[in-house]
Amino acid sequence: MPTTTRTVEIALGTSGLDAEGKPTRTPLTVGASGAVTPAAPAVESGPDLAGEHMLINIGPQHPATHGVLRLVLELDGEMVVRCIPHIGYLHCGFEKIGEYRQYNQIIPWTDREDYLNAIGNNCAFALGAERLFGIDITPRCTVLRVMAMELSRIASHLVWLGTTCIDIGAFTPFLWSFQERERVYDLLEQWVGARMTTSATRVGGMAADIPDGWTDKLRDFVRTFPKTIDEVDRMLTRNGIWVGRTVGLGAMSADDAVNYGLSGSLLRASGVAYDVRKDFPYLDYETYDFDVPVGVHGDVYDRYLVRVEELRQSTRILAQALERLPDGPVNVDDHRVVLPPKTKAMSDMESMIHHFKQVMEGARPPIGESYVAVESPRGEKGYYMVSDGTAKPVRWRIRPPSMINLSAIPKMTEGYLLSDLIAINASIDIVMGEIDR
Amino acid sequence: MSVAQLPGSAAPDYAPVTPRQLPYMNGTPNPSAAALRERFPDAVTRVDVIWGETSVYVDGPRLLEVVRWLHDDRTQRYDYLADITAVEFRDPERPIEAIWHLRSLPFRRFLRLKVELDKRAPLSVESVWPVYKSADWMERECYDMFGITFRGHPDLRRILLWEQYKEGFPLRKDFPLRGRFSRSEQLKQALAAAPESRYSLEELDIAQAFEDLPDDMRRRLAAGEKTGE
Amino acid sequence: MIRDYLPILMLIGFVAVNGVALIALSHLVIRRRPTPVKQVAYESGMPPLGDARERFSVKFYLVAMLFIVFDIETVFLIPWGSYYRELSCTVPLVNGMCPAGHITIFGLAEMVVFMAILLVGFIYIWKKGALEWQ
Amino acid sequence: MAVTAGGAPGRTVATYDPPGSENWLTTRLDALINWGRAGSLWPMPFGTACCAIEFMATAATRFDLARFGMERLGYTPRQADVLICAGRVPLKLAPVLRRIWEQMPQPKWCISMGACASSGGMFDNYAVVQGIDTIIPVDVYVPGCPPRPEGLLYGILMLQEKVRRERLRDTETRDEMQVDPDTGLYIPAPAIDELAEPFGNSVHQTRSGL
Repeated sequence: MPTTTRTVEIALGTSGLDAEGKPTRTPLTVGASGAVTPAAPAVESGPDLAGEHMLINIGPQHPATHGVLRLVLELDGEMVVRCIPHIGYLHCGFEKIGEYRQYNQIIPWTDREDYLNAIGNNCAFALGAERLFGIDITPRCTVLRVMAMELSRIASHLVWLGTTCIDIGAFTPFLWSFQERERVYDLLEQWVGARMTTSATRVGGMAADIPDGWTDKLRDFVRTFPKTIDEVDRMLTRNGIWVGRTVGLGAMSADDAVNYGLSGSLLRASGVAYDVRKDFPYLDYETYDFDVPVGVHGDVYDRYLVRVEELRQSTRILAQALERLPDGPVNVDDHRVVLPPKTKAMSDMESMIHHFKQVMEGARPPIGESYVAVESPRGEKGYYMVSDGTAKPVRWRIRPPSMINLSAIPKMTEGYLLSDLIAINASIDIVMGEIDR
Repeated sequence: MSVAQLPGSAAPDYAPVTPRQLPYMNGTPNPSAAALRERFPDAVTRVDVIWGETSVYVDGPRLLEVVRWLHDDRTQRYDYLADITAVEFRDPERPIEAIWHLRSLPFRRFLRLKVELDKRAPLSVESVWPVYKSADWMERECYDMFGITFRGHPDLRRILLWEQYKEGFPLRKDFPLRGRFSRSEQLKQALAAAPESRYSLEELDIAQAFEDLPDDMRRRLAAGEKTGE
Repeated sequence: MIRDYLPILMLIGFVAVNGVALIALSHLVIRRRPTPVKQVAYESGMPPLGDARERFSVKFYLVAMLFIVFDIETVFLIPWGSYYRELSCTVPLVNGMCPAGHITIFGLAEMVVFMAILLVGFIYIWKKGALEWQ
Repeated sequence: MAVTAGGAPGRTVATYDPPGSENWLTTRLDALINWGRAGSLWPMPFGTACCAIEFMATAATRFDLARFGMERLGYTPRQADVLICAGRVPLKLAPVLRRIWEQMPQPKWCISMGACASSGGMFDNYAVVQGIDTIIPVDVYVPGCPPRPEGLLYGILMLQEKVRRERLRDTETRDEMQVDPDTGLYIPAPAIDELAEPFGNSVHQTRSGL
């Protein structure tokens, strides 16, 4: 192994040099044998009047880290000189368990992984599995899934709005957003029976069709929800404190954003109009009329504007989906994959055999792989599944958008104040369940 | 809030539509596959299209060169690295496949690069961090889960598990689902992981700025003990 | 003579007794259960590295001083507020009210001058950038 | 309450006196103190995963936690009474949870919210602690994945009931847990293996493939 100067995370190290360009701290070089020896210290630079840097640890158990993220900060007074994130404190081995489950059994795992976008993940997994099986779903199921994903986007952005406002100091939007979120929970609960961990889809269809009267409740929600968005907009968008605390923080240029792999609202806030629903469409999103909000500077304020605009666009999509909801079956009529209805299973011998085979051995996709990207509230989300013909996938890879967004936090927060770091961290909208899988 | 076109993107050659009735094996390959085969005839070993997604098998040592060309070439412009992962198959002879998912935002194309790593030789492949900064954590996670070392990565450490994790690489097929040790042993090791192991080498290096770093830590650090694998 | 000071003395006495009693009681009555980990400083669940007695940046001291200056300014408002009527009245008060025709703006003018002086100081430090962190 | 040294040597078994013989004064004092404690349990939300979101929904307007005196969410262990472990605890987080629990002053209680915290839940694999009672003593287990807010509130009511029944005299309940110095565990290793034994259909999940 060649001797490499192990100045860790070199991209961070801009502030490690003093005026003459010599590293103020002697970098440790990893010797050939892996032994780490402090390199010969450069000439002792003059006493550093700014005083020693402070090393503080915003640890896994902290209200402002939105979960069990740990940030080790080297502070010069209040200014963040270097930020070293540590993740993995919520690593629960999702991908390993996926290799021991049949396809329909993995769906409950997709709720618990990104728990703010549970029903959205169910749909994403179902789409990926259906491509692996080579099935095209019924029109009614397509529109139902669009509704499910948009409701989930609204619910997820509301949690982001609530917690970001608490971090920056405004408590009321938290209560407003959770009030609206309870209404989304009611809708999901009537549809699937669970508030948050819905497991609403199956490979080839949905777990249940929507109850009657559900569309009226949704129509009522779509009609009254924009009032709350306007209220939040009126309260925050031109609020002196909010603007003062968010404008110009953690700005990422368009090229940096693309190179650092940001996706979703972060990428669009930096000016790159990449939305999976428009560029790599699924579920007939190209037939819906909605805009993709794009920011200019890529700072925390633009991300806030983009997400609030996305709330409005999701409401528009929900309204259009309500208009075009067709009748007809929800599940695909393919006995290889979808359980036959109970009445047929009990009466007709053929269906009973299919039912038995399906339950005991599970559906077997052909050998192959599939990766369907979906626009989750945090960015491009996708499940890459590799099958070797058996009922359990060989590999179930979850593409974690918020992990890659979080990996850019050292670049975003260096040179800003400690309180700005909290605002930037909130603006990335991280979900530790998805980051650590 | 104007809906801006993608920066510097050619007019989209087709209005993207939800794919329907995708053929299983012989779909239309991504044009970049042909360009790659023509540009790197010896590096590209195989191209196959499954469910409409193009996978290009690339020769390991030439990977960084291929990725750099895909990223820099004006006709390709694969400027977005979606994912880096690896797949180990159930039959022991089949090599482990390292997977790169690349996207070209201006041309709206999706490409999957694969490198086959023989299980018997040490798993090691070129790191694409010099080209895509997003590869940093993905490669660290791939190392943490599969044990594939990425040459040229600035700081290859475990990212999801703690650095003193002794049970091996979890996503390998020979790793039992509940781990190799008994539950109490796992708990004992987790609780006993030495405190300074929670701080990466660099943080200890910063902490050396204080004179009062506990002297046993400093002695071990100076003696060259390295936190992490 | 002592009667005039009785209320204030009682107040000081009560405050002193209350403060000391609370601390003393909690030391005497409770059963201490020290454990080595409980003594260690709380750092978000991590073992603390280095200790708290390190050199802070001088900017913190500057912010502290500015706070004290403007905090004392508000402290002076309290006695002024309680004595405002007597100040702006040329003749002694008649059952708490100032007879008509004797009200002057002396009290108010006094405080405005005081605030103006401090306002000049505030504008100075604002323009000097002492409030910015860099 | 007479403490007799019955049972295995070294294990003091607390046998309660028949209620009749406790005198009036101590029970009134106990009632007063326990009423104060139960009425204002300050929760320390150790929120890790999905249950934390359901805990936030419980603390929000519809299922208001403030009605039970738990308005003030104490994020520092120094000012908290109840550690509510909301969500799964991976092995990497185990020392953090142990340290947070040990840094909380007595009297302290623990609610294990959700199946994953109580028993490892659906995560029967290499990375997750199979129930936080192998790390810290737990008072109330709230089942559910995630438990509905009403379920958590019922768990909190059960905890308040438990707090009201405590007696100041039996000081064992308020003792810190004794950790075995060399292994770092507070219950013997065989007990942990037996507690963490896979049960139900989790037993059949070992076959990958087929």
